[in-house]
Amino acid sequence: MRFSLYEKVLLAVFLGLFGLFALTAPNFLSETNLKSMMVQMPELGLISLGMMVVILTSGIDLSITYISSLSGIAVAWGLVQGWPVPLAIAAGACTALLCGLFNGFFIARIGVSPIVLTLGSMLLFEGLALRVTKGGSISGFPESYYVIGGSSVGPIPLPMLFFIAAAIVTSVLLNRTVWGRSAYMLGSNPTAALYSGIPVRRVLIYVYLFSALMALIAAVIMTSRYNSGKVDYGSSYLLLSVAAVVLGGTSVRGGSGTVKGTVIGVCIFQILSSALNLYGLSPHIVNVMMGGILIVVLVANYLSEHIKHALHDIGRVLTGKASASS
Amino acid sequence: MFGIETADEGEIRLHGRKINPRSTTEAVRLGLAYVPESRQTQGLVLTQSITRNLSLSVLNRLTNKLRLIVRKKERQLAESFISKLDIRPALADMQAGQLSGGNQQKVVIGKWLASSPKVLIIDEPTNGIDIGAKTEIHKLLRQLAESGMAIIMISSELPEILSACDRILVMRRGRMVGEFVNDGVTQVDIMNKALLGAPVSSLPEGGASA
Amino acid sequence: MTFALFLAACGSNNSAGGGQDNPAETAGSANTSSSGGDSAAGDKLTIAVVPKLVGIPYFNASEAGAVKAGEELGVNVIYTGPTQADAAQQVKVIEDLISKQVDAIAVAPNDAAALTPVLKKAKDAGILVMDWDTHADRSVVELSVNQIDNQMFGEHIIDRLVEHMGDSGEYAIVTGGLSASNLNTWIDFGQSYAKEKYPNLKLVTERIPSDEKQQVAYQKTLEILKAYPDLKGIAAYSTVAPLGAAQAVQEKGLQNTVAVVGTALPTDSGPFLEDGSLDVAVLWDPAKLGYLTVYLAKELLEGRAVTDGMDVPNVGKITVASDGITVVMGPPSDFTKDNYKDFDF
Amino acid sequence: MKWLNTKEGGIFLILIALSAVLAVRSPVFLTMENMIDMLKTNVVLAMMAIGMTLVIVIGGIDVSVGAMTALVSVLIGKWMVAFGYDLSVVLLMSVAGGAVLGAINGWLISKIRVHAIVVTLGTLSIYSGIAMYVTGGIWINNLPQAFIDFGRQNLFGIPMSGGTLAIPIQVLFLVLVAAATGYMLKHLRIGRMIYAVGGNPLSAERAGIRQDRVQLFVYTYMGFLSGLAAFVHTSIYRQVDPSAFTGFELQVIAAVVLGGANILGGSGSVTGTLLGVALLAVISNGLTLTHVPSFWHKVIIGLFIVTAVSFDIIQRKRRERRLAKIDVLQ
Repeated sequence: MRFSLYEKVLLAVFLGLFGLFALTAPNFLSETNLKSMMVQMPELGLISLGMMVVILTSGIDLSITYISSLSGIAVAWGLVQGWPVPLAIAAGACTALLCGLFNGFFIARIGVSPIVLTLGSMLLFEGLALRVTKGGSISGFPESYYVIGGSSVGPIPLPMLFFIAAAIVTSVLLNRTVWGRSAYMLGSNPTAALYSGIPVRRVLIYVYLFSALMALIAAVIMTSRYNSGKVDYGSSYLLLSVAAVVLGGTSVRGGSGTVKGTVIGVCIFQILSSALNLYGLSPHIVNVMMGGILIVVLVANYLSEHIKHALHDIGRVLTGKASASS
Repeated sequence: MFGIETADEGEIRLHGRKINPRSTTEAVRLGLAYVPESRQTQGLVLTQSITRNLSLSVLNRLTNKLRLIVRKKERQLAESFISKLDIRPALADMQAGQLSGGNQQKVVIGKWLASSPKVLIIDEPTNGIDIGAKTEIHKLLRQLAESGMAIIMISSELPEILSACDRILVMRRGRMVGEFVNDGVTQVDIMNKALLGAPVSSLPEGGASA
Repeated sequence: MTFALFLAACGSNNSAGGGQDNPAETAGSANTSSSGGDSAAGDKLTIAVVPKLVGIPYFNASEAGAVKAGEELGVNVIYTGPTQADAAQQVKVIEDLISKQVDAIAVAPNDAAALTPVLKKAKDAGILVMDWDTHADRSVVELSVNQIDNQMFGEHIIDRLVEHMGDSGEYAIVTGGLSASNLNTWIDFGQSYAKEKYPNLKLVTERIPSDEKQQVAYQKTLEILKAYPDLKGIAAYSTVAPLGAAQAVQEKGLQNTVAVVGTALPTDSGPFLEDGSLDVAVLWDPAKLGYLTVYLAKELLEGRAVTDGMDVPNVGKITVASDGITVVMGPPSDFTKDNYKDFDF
Repeated sequence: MKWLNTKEGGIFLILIALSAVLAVRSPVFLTMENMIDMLKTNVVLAMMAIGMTLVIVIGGIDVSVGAMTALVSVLIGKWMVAFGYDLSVVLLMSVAGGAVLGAINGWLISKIRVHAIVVTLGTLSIYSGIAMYVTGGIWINNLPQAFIDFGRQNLFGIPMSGGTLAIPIQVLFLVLVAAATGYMLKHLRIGRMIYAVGGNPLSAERAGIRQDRVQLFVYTYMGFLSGLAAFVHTSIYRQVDPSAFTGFELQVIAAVVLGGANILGGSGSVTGTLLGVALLAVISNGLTLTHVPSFWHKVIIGLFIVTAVSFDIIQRKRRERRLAKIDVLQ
């Protein structure tokens, strides 16, 4: 578990905030609050994992939350038809993968730029979800479905286990498989990757399928916890997931980013939103502080890198070593 | 030839077998390799380490049964090519972008030697490289040729072509306009063909077969 | 690094002071009329009132009523909710309220089914659970405070519309968000009522969304007026849609040919009521509803029953249905050109 | 008509084709009244899209435009309620307020070298959070009557069969902004620098163009236009709703992209963007006029964006391939 300098800084910020909130926010360390934080975090966490994989290929997936709501509605529809739970989830999976394929096809094969394409597919998926449910919600699930979102194994809620498992799998896929390494390399320089024989199109299509899969898992958790499927579930996670991924150190220009960093980023936003609610702050101030911490960490990161370079140069001058050619 | 663009017409034969690579992945599988003209944008991923650049073309061969990349194998591969090609500084984890021009080109060549290709296409092998590194690369290409690898060098530096190549083909506006066996050929002969030569009706039967 | 140290520094010096005036508490913030909600320390009851979302006129008005009740009845009132009408966010707010161990939670659910699990959790934690403004699942709430009876309200709007456009001809419906469950309930009740009572009233197209934005309602109404030239009436639901619709009718000078009826606050709809572009604004006093919700929560927490015909100070007589749970504040009030000035919300 | 086969020409043709279809399906569509209504309801979107064009041309993006407009409209709303209305004062305050907010974006992006989407993501929640907190979400609706009358003025009437048809004054603002920005992009030095930085930042830097200065200017100008848009919007709707612009930024970006601007920077124009805005307006207006049920609207607009953008890329690729072909010596 090696942590880069940036991840250490982020961990310090997380622990600092956790300590502060533990001392000052009422009932922050209470069992119910810790449990509810662990129940709330997975949805944002899973969507952030999917978003991170897309961003590290220097793309972005604006449609991820509506893939989540559309596939959630497919699961809900399946359940209401009386299908067994696994079959309903399979229906959701097909929907999610179809959406992922749709994004992947236009971005990888046709070459449309991701932010523009997913802007269009976001509207398309939201429209389809609205068309199917006419804005209403699909409910009336069997009791057993609630187990996925509601139950827990010992102190850890089940959704949290899903999230931890997904984080581990994503980390292994990214760092140890050919697909993962190709995603990083084509994120930094797609031409060089293509010229090295990397099947760039296939890798990219898998990236958008992966992001759709994460959206599906989040959808299953949400429909189970909320006992219904509706178009606007999770719609508020879009910008928050991009912020968490970037806070976690993933560069929007592609080529870098770790699961560890993203998970810490998600944790920071989670404890921040929970604690600020416990303080009883107005939800608008919560938004201001969330935006604030993102900017402050970015500036701090810039300053620390700036200082690091400065120290580096001063060090070089003092030791009289001629700096390398570059 | 390398599958970046699909061929419109004409025929490519490797070991007598007709091939028409439709993607770079297929070309690499067929044993082709391509050191592109611009190291910085096409050849290397500058922000990634030397190791990750060297292993880029052969990732599939570095995986274990579970199809997971074995870090030790990758490190060994990188270290072997760093020493074999004398890439300096010999720091496997240094970013490729921080190397000098000559060493960067060695990394790109190393990347392709790792895939033990049958045919190495190399475009402007030594442009923008210091004279020391230039001779090293020519020596390296000469060794590879002698070891049986077919090398197609594309260059506009006539002295380089005359010193390195056995056969010289001259092209003008997409047509072959001249062919020489490199014993006693002068730059003037090549330039004449290049400027005035009429398209050669057909190549001798041997063609580009290696 | 700097950020964390700064926060830790300012956090530590204050915790010595017993955590009453924690740093992040903003003075005089409208929605928490007291400092920290940990009921263990203070003896006052803590009642949380959760709207569907904060930031639209209707729920701002109900906030004023709830906070006023808190001051007058001597209870801590926490009025907080998500910034978007998103059930997921609302569940999160309620979960945090449970951790704060409030005494009562009154919620206007964005979606009844979605809130059931978390409300059950609140009930198991011994918190009094009530719904207000919109129905939650019957199994989890001990009291349901409604401003009006949904069916009666849906029918009431159609009656007002027919009063101004006659009982035949084409009309359209402009709503807030397509996924707003209480708006859909009123529209559906209104539709089934209109089918029997006014058979030759013709709805020209499906309900048109305005995403709670006046400019969208304005733009859509302009389009409907042109798409259906002999339209005679518009029923607009949500406190935003009627203003946009009325503005369109006003600018086209169609006050006398197209009747507009909708749920809007008197202060906002004043200018449109004045020149007849908005014929009737039908609503209730959200401040009274906020006040009533807090008042009834306090009654239940202190063990007193809620009875039919009970007279609640500055709200009036309320009716309680036979199931002992559904409370109705009273008939909706119609705001027209003549009486909208008497209201201040 | 060489212009017709440029990118903007292509979009113009699509616009004409679409309008023709709609005109057939609904006679009301091509009436002058409908055109002016569409113009009036899209003035704000058009102004902000023009600002966004510059941002996209230099290869950046700004998702905080909606929040900036909301915060400025709250600012001028509160000011007018407190100190009354004076055209020059309120107008100046709108554009100055917007410019400051934009400059903050610009400074952060250019100084700490962070990608624009991240910085503006942060300022989006900061600005909209402040706008909502300051007003507590409560609408400001007792604006001075003088301001409301200003908003109701019409430029000049066009004698029409059914009485004179009035062009709303807000359209004047759009015309001025479009003309000024178009002129700046085409003829002023800053315009050429914007295209240079967008097209190839490296060579622009080598040519001595201070990239951070240009970025600062572009984001400040975006803020300036958002402030102006706040003024114009409030003058139309005569009330300030602090949450009126949530989600507005995606519409603005869609309009600029539909106008043919390249999201990666380097190309895009004011005329193209205006055509993009017109396309969006015609589609959503036409969908209602031709009685398409509202559930289908988002699906159709989404599909339209996807096809328009893919068509643009396929065309661009075909053009590149044609250029790359060597004319083989015969």
